[in-house]
Order: sequence, then C-alpha cells, then structure tokens
Amino acid sequence: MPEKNASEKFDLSIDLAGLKLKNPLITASGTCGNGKELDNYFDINKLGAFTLKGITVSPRKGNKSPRIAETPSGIINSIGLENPGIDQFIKKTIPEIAEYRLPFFCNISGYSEAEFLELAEKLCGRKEIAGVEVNLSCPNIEGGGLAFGTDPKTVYSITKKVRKIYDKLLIVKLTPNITDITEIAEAAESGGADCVSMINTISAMKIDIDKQKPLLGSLTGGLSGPAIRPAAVKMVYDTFKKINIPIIGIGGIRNGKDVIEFMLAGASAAGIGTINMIEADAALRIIGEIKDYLKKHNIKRLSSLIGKVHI
Amino acid sequence: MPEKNASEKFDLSIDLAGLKLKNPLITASGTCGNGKELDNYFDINKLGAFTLKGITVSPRKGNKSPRIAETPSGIINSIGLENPGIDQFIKKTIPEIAEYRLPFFCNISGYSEAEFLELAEKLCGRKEIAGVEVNLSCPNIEGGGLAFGTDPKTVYSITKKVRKIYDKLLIVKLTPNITDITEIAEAAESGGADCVSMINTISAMKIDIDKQKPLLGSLTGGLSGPAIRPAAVKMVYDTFKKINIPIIGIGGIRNGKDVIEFMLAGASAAGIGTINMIEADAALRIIGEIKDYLKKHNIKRLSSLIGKVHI
Amino acid sequence: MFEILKNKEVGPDIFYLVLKCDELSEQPKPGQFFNVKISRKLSTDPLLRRPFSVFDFDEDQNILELVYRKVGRGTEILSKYKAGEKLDVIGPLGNPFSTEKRSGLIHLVGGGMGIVPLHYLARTLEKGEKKVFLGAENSDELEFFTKRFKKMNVEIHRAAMTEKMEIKGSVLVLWMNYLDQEKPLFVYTCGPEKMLSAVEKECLKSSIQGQLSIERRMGCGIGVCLSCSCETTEGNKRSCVDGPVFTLGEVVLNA
Amino acid sequence: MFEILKNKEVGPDIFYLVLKCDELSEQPKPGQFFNVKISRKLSTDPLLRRPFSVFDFDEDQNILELVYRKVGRGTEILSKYKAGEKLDVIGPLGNPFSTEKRSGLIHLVGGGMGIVPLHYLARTLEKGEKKVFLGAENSDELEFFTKRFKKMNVEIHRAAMTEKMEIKGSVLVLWMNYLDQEKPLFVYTCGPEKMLSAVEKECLKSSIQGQLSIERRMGCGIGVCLSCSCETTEGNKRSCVDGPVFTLGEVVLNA
Ligand SMILES: Cc1cc2nc3c(=O)[nH]c(=O)nc-3n(C[C@H](O)[C@H](O)[C@H](O)COP(=O)(O)OP(=O)(O)OC[C@H]3O[C@@H](n4cnc5c(N)ncnc54)[C@H](O)[C@@H]3O)c2cc1C
Ligand SMILES: Cc1cc2nc3c(=O)[nH]c(=O)nc-3n(C[C@H](O)[C@H](O)[C@H](O)COP(=O)(O)OP(=O)(O)OC[C@H]3O[C@@H](n4cnc5c(N)ncnc54)[C@H](O)[C@@H]3O)c2cc1C
Ligand SMILES: Cc1cc2nc3c(=O)[nH]c(=O)nc-3n(C[C@H](O)[C@H](O)[C@H](O)COP(=O)(O)O)c2cc1C
Ligand SMILES: Cc1cc2nc3c(=O)[nH]c(=O)nc-3n(C[C@H](O)[C@H](O)[C@H](O)COP(=O)(O)O)c2cc1C
Ligand code: FES
Ligand code: FES
Repeated sequence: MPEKNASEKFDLSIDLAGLKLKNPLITASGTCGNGKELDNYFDINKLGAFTLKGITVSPRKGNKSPRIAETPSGIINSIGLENPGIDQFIKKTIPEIAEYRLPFFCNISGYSEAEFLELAEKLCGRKEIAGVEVNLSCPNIEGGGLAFGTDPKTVYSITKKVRKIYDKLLIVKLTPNITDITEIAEAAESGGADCVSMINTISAMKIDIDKQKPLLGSLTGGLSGPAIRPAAVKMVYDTFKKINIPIIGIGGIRNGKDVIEFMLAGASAAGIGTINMIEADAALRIIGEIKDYLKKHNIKRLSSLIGKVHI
Repeated sequence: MPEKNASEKFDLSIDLAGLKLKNPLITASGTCGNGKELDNYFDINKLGAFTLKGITVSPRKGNKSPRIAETPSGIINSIGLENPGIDQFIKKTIPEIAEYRLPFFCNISGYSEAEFLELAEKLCGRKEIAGVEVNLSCPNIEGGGLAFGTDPKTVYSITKKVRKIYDKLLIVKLTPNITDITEIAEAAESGGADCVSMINTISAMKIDIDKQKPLLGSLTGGLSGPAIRPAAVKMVYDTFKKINIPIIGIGGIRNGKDVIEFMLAGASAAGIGTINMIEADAALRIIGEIKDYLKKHNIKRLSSLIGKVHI
Repeated sequence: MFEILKNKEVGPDIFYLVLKCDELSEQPKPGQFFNVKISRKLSTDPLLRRPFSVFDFDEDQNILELVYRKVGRGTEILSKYKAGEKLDVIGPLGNPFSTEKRSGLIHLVGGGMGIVPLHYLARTLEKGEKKVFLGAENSDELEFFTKRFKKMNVEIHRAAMTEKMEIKGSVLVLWMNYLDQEKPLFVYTCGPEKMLSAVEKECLKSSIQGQLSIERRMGCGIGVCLSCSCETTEGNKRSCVDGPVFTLGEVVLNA
Repeated sequence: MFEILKNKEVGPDIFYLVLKCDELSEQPKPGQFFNVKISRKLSTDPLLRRPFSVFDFDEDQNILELVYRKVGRGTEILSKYKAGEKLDVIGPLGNPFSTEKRSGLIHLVGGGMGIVPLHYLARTLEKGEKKVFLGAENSDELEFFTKRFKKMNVEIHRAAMTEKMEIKGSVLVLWMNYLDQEKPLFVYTCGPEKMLSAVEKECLKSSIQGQLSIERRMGCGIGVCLSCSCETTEGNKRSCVDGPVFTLGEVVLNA
C-alpha cells in the first residue's frame, strides 16, 4: 500500500527567499551559542538553519552581572552582546561551523551605519555563512537613546547600504518596542531585505525588592520566552499584511503548536530562542510535534499554512 | 511595652495628587466589575480605591465571543467595552456604589474628543465619583487605526479640554503599544492630568490552530496578567524620571512583592486587574503581604518607597 | 484548598475527580459549577481557572464529584494530579437549574460532557418520572455515566455517533423519536450549542418549557470581567453568574 | 524524568532531595551540578531550571542526593514536591573539582549551602588526610551536614555566626586559626563570594594551591546564553561549563 506510506511523509521544507530550508526551525541569535554547545545534545544538522551569536566590530565584554532574571513565563536578559569581535569571529568561529551541513546566519550589530557596513563587508564572500541578520533592535546597548530599529528612515538606509555590499540572504531583525512595527518592516523591504525576523526582546526590568535596586547589572534588559508570544504573533500577523518578503517568526516558541500558530499568522520560518536554554534538544521535539499536527489535519506541505489565517 | 506595638503598625496610606488613599490598591478598570460583584467576596471598603468598568457615551454590546484566551502567564481579552452607556450608568450604577465608603474612579472612553468631553461633563459634580480615568489606550476598539493615546498632541489636547471641565482627580491611562511611553506621560502632565495610570493591555493575538482562525471573535485583543509585568515596571521606571505627577502602576500584579516592585520603580499606587479574576479577594492577601514586607525591612511608611530605586 | 480523593480515567480521556471539600460556604445546586486552579501555588501558568459542573455532591461527607474530559493544556495538567494533593477550587458558582417539584414527565437531554450536570440534577429530582437521553461519540464514553445513572430512578436512552446503541447517530435524533410519541412537561438540556439550539427549537415549537446550560469561555466565573457575555432577549447577560442555566428561548445561541 | 524518593526538611528551610536516576549518561563528579525544572510538564512558569550541586551519588543504585535551601519561588515550589512524583532534571553539568591523588593535608572550606558540593568531594577523596571547615548562621543549619560528614574519614570543624560552636563567628576566622598552624597542600572552597575571595587571598599569599566553586545566576547551564559569564585572567569564561569550579586566582570575584 504505497499510498498509505506516502501519506505518512510530510514536507516540512521552507523556501526562505530562495534559500531552501529542510524545516522551519532556526535558532534565534544569542540563545543557542555557536553550534557546538547544542551539538552536544543533538545533531544540529537537523535544524532548518542556525543563527549565530550577535557579533560586533570590536570585542565586547558584555554587561555587568547578574545578566538574567526570571519573570512569569519569561526571562529578562542583559547579556550586552558579549562577543570576541568580528576578526576573532572570522578566525575562530567560522572554521568551527564549517563542519556542519546547514545554513548559518550571522547576527550583526553596529553602533553606527559604518559599523554595520564594515561587518557586512567582512562577512561577504564567506561561503560558510548563508546569510546575515542585521540586528537593529537590541535594546541592551547603551548607545545613546533608542535603538536604530525604531526609525523607518534609518532602517531603510542601513538596509539599502548593507544590501549593496552583501549579496547573500539579508535578514533584518525588528524590535517590538515601537508603536507600529509594520512601518519598520516596510522600510526593510524597501531597502532590499530578503526577509525580516521578528521579534527581538521587549524592554523590561525586574527589581530586587530586598536590595531595593534593579536586579540586573545593567538595570534593564529584554524580555523573552513564552510570555511574549501573544504580542509577537500579533506583530507577525499585522506585518504579513503589509510586506511581500518572508517573515521569520520569533518569540516564546516552545512547541510545535506555537510554530504552527506563527506560520498561520504569516511566518515562513520560526526562530527558537529561550526554549533552547531550558531544553537543549527542544528542536527535535518540536519537529515531531509539527509532524503530529500535519498528520492530524492531513496536511502534506507545511508551507501551505503560511499566512492561512488571513484567508 | 507600647513601642513594640507601635512598631507593628504600618502606614500604608498614599497621597494621590491630594486624594488620600488608605492603601495603594486600586482595582483596574474592567477586571473588577462595579463593586458589588467583588463585595460578595470581601469588604471592598478595604481597597484604596475602585476603578469602575469602562464607560462610553452610547451603550455598547461589546465584541463577538470568544472574548478571552489564555496565554503563558497571561490572558488576552477583547471585551470591547461592553457597557450600558453613560446615561444608564448614571441612573443605575452610581446609586449602587453610593453605599460604599471608598473613592470610585470612572474609566471613560470616547471615539472622538467630543465624546470624552461629553463623558467628563456628565460626571462632573457627581459626589459619588472621586475621579475620572481617561482611557486613551484601549486597543480593542475598531475606531480606525491606532489608539488616541499614541499621539502626544492628541493626548495633550484631550487632557487639557477634559481638565477644563472636570475639577476632581483626573487620571490619564496610558497605552504600552508605543515606542516611547514617557512622551505621552509628559503630554498628559502638560495637559493638566493629576496623575497617570499605566499600563493598559499590550496588543496581542492567539490563533486557534485547529480551526486555523484567530481564537478571539474580534481577531486580536489585549494581553494582561503576570506576563506583562516586567514591561510595565520598565515603563513606570522610565516615566518616573520624566514627570512630577503620581503614577498608578498597573500590569500583572499578583502579590505584595509586585506592588513593592512597582512602587520602588516609581508608582504611588498599584492597580490590580487580572489577578482579581482568578482570586476575587486577592486584595486582602496583597495588603497582608505588603505589611509583611514592611515588617521584614522595618519600614514604617509605605510611601517612603516610592521611586526609591532611582536614588 | 480541597484534597483530591480520586482522580482517575473512567473513559477515553474522561476523568473522574473526587474532592473532599469541608469549607464550602453553601451546598452546590445542580447546574452550578466549580472553578479549579490548575497551576501549583506560586506558579502563574496556566493562569485562569477551569470551570467544571457538579457531577454529584454528598452533603453528609462534603464530597464533590466532577467529571472532565482532557481536551487541552489545563485538563491535561489536571489529569496528572494525584490523590492526596490539594487543589485550589472556588464555588459553587452560577445560576442553578430550577428544581421545583413538577408532576409530569421530565426529559434530560445531554450530549458529551454536557451529561455531567444532568447527573446531579437527576439525583436531585429524585421523585417523579424522568427520562435521560445521553449521546456521545461511542459507547465507551457513556459507560461511566450509564453506570451512575443506573443507580437512580430514571429511564436511560443512549445514542452514539460511531456505533449502534439505541440508535447510531446523534442523541438529538434519538430524543426526537420519543418526542414524536410523548410530550414532556419540562426539558433540561446541556451539550454542544448546536444541540442546545435544536432542542430549544423543538421545545418552543411544541410549547414545552425547559432550561439549558451553556458553556461559554470564561475569564473570572464571578461576574466581573464580561468575558462570558451572551446575548439574550433582555440584552447581554453573563453566563457565569446569570447563567450557565437559562430558560429555553432566552439566549441567542451560536447554532 | 527522575523519580523523587525523598524530599524532606532536614534543617531550617534546608531540604534533602533524593532522586532515582536510571538514565544518566555519565556518573557525576564532585563539583558538578544538576539543573532542575521546577514547573510541571506543560506549565511555563517558573521557566528556568534551578542548578543544585551534587551532595552525594550512589553509583550502584543510581541514586542522586541534593540539598537545597528554600530561598525563593523556585525552591519553595520544589519543597512541595512529594516522593513518587517525577522531576525533569538534566546533568551532570559543569567542570568538576580535580580529584587527583595528593599526598598531603587537604582543607575543605564551606559556607552555607556551599557545603553541599564539598560533601561529595570529600567522599570521593576517600583516602588521605582531610579537614573540613563548615560555617553557617547557627548549629541547626549544620546538623544534617555534620551527621553526614561524620560517616567518613574527615576531621570536622564548625563555626556559626549566632552561637558558639568551635568558635562563634565566620568559618573564615575558624579556618584561618588553623592556617596559622599548618599549611595544607590544597584547599577546596565553596560559599558566598566574599568568603571565596578571602580564602583565595590567604591561599595566594601563602602559595597554597586550590580550587573554588562559584554560584553565578544562570540561564541555560549548558553554555549557550552567556548569562553566567565571569571575568578571568584569560578573558570571560562561562561559569556553567568552564566552571563552576575554577583554580584559585583565576576568576575576578565580587568581594
Ligand atoms: C459552566 C461550565 C461548566 C463546564 N463543565 C464541564 C464539565 O463538567 N466537564 C468537562 O469536561 N468540561 C466542562 N466544561 C468545559 C471545560 O471548562 C473546558 O473543557 C476546560 O476549561 C478546557 O480547559 P483546557 O485547558 O484543557 O483547554 P484549553 O483549550 O487549553 O483551554 C484554554 C482556555 O479556554 C477555555 N476553554 C476551552 N474550552 C472551553 C469550553 N468548552 N468551555 C469553556 N471554556 C473553555 C479554558 O477554560 C481556558 O481558559 C465546562 C465549561 C463551563 C463554562
Ligand atoms: C552551580 C550552582 C550550584 C548550586 N548548588 C546549590 C545547592 O547545592 N544547594 C542550594 O541550596 N543552592 C544551590 N545553588 C543556588 C540555587 O541554584 C538557588 O538558590 C536557586 O536557584 C534559587 O531559586 P529560587 O527560585 O528559590 O530563588 P529566586 O531568587 O526566586 O530565583 C530566581 C532566579 O534567580 C536564580 N538565583 C537565585 N539565587 C541564586 C543563586 N544564589 N545562585 C544562582 N542563581 C540564583 C534562580 O536560579 C532563578 O533563575 C547553586 C547555584 C549554582 C549556580
Ligand atoms: C540570552 C539571550 C541573548 C540574545 N542575544 C541576541 C543577539 O545577540 N542578537 C539578537 O538579535 N537577538 C538576541 N536575542 C534575542 C533572541 O534572538 C530572540 O529574538 C528573543 O529572545 C525572542 O525569542 P524567544 O522568546 O524564543 O527567546 C537574545 C535573547 C536572549 C534570551
Ligand atoms: C477583561 C478586561 C477588561 C478590561 N477593561 C478595561 C476598560 O474598560 N478600560 C480600561 O482602561 N482598561 C481595561 N482593561 C485593562 C486593565 O484595566 C489593566 O490596565 C490591564 O489588564 C493590565 O493590568 P493586569 O495585568 O493587572 O490585568 C481591561 C482588562 C481586562 C483583562
Ligand atoms: S467569566 Fe467573567 S463575567 Fe463571566
Ligand atoms: S548559564 Fe547560559 S552560558 Fe552559562
């Protein structure tokens, strides 16, 4: 009975602006290390793609500790982009990831337009890297005032300039700390982004009431985890109506149902962040749960669900 | 030993722009009915103040059901301001609340500046009402685009006009769905508000993945509950630096520690919303927990904590 | 906090939960419900309580019986609780069925978990002629209910969708077969809204009085949030405190 | 999932948790820790795991012993779990103490819950001369630990802040009294960072080698998030995978 067997096969593959992923699961930057840490727990080649830790031009020590606080169904982090800087990254990290067989995205953060361009330039032509994710949204950096990603003009300009330099997949990562995220998504699209990823963390803080001081060393930080999922889904839903490039949905995903929710809202792929910190091999479970859903609803191609709630 | 007894007494009272509250707990609009429902469970006179359900000029049936969805440590509601309209409210609800001995605030929502003014006018001079809370932030209303509360100019204008008409406590309630909430708080202060309350719900949605449709009848709604507390605390913290009028901190409060957290961040009083839906007499427990904290830290006056984290 | 005496599977994904509840403020009435906190103390997830109808109540020993189906996250977590653990439960809540004495035939029509409140109702209407019509997907789902209804003075009729019991098909069809032959004095019904709507239509057509109990998604269960509003002939009402029991014809049902 | 065999209070707010863990990938080493999920399955609150050091491990029966103090929401919820329930636990994690054979006197200096890893360490260093210095607020907090250390070949010295044991005061002072008279070959220490810093200072001054274990607030415990970074002589390191055990002098401590 070949039909029966066939009906048990599901196509989880996703087309991300021309890049084919075997499934929609992409690690979210900063929550999954750089590959080998998770590879201790499962074969990371099973992921759709891997987003590396945020990288800056100069090395950064990151913020003062404590850098993490727990909140209801969420966490606040203020890592502050601890990283060895782009040159060290190219020298040490890139050779390390070369052994894996899956697309790697490089998450880049700059403190000026020039820095973004320098980062893009240095990553250009690196065959180990399948794409660059421009992080315009990190709220942790003390860089004078609001994040780059709150002004559509700036977003357009940076995207356009990076686009000129960088020829592979260009992802722009959006901040949720904004009145209308769809404007920023449109700016990224106009600037030439191949896709947007959303959302980054929500500005938040926790106070140590016994010490009567902010709990985090850097006073405030970014909220992630299941708590933020309902806000993230809404933003993906709104953005899907406005742009024609694919969306990587991120925010509080912990199981296959959450991935389906983001895809129905309009996401083409799903970033998994905080869940990996609690369950290193969550991706394997999630892939299974996605298959269970497809089976239950007799759906062959996962990608047929993208944006389906809008119909 | 009179000293010992004395040291067991704590002063929980709060000065809210001239209005003295016996303690900082204020029910958040829409989550506590209009008094008698909670009074079945405890003596509501023990509350600092009571904010009534949102009222509009015309009667409203509210949104299609389902109107509520559960999310991790939160809920999304889309009640849609179901209410009998201001005239019915004055005729029926005001006489009902007259029997209680605590300040009542009236939460008003308009669909135009004129409606806000009409509401304020009709409530003016009502001795049963101690103040008006101008809800500029409800995201549920399909009123064409964003909420009033996302534009500082509009907020300034409405506040100023309501202020002219209304002579008792004027509270302006802020929406968190904005890039910089402190701008709006400043606009309310300039317009003559006596205090601001923050935050209202965060725009959110949940999808029924089996039906492949938005779960709520009105598609999207507002997130409340513990999940949003870290974002609310951050906004109170930021706003405290910018304005000189008191802040009513609202968002995810479930216990005395959370009240202390909001006060340390800069709130003078604390709105309790979603928790009342799960535990009708939560306020009593919370008052006890606040006292426990004061005792543990040997603090006499609760109000001495307001904004203390900024020192 | 009520102590769990029993929490066991009595049918496919159907659980029987027995609670010792000594501090009840008042005795529950048929049609009322209890609102159960699913999360552990100090945990905020799942946040909302879950409403369950009274399946039975023993007033001498203060023992409350609930029956629930595992349908989602909350009921799945609930199904993992063990005897000896405690649950934070509030109730009884809601507007009960009217149980005034009626001299005449009474029909009780229940579909799926809508059968639960009809059980305690039937027990309370001890005297008097009653027929209960039970419907479900299959006979396994009805086994536990049947056993319990058999213990009392009531005539039982059963239908299942996927296998032949008295008929194969919906309880509605089964009930209507009887309605063709006899006119009950009063009908109580609980189940999916489509079924309620059909029962209501038949009754109104034949001028039979009755009550239904509806299950709207609830926030608070105590009347403060308006999550559970339903449209009625007299404007919006809250299904948690004005209902869940309403008079036939009163509520606009989602059919 | 590990089954709870015991979870009981053995001192003021101090709990002793015994787990049957058959599916361990490797045997834990002293200084390593396990990361315990506090919330029930399907609940997302509390979200993060909580790290606890190995107090003891029985390799024949795969029985893991932890000792924890109830300090916040997570440990309070954990203290409510009962024998027979299951816990989602990962580990062993982290870089262990070095347990190479040393012929000479060894000091183990532990303050508060920092005593926990030193117990398994002392058990593992079975042979050889050892002195263990234990400090706490009061003698009740040390009772359980004392009982267990007495079962092995180790000399025990105790100090409490609020009552006189060997001395009244900090374990640091007690230990330094001995340090005046003898020079250990190696020192292991775990406890509050202030204490670690003082122990380290003394050791470096007298050229005594040793290791410390630090407790930094963790996110993942597996090296992916950089929540637990600490500054070291060789740049930032992650206390969860590069630590929690470090060589004396390696880490910049918050004194
Ligand atoms: C008055 C009343 C009495 C009820 N009595 C019973 C009973 O005796 N036995 C029984 O098995 N079920 C009963 N239900 C339905 C029961 O409350 C839901 O099945 C249960 O809440 C589902 O929770 P969940 O977390 O497993 O499902 P999820 O779908 O994960 O729940 C998510 C949210 O939706 C709500 N929800 C989901 N389904 C329903 C529903 N059908 N009705 C109302 N709210 C829902 C939940 O309460 C929760 O807030 C009753 C409902 C009401 C309103
Ligand atoms: C490697 C390591 C080993 C440990 N071993 C033990 C042990 O054997 N026995 C024991 O009693 N305690 C031990 N601790 C400390 C223990 O992890 C914390 O006391 C516990 O996590 C507090 O959780 P809570 O929810 O009760 O407190 P809360 O303060 O409510 O916790 C909130 C958050 O802060 C973190 N946190 C709070 N206090 C600490 C702390 N001191 N260190 C690290 N994180 C903290 C929690 O993990 C959680 O993420 C160890 C910590 C580490 C890092
Ligand atoms: C510890 C931590 C570190 C992060 N570092 C980065 C980063 O370097 N660059 C970035 O764009 N986002 C960073 N993020 C944001 C995540 O990639 C993700 O957008 C966010 O956490 C929401 O997803 P989640 O709820 O699944 O975690 C970080 C998040 C966490 C929790
Ligand atoms: C069911 C419900 C109804 C609400 N109705 C109103 C309303 O009418 N007017 C208003 O200003 N805010 C309304 N709110 C927002 C709350 O007053 C409060 O600002 C918000 O829920 C955050 O607080 P919480 O997390 O403690 O619930 C409502 C919230 C809920 C959950
Ligand atoms: S559920 Fe809140 S009013 Fe009925
Ligand atoms: S706790 Fe995440 S890297 Fe150490």
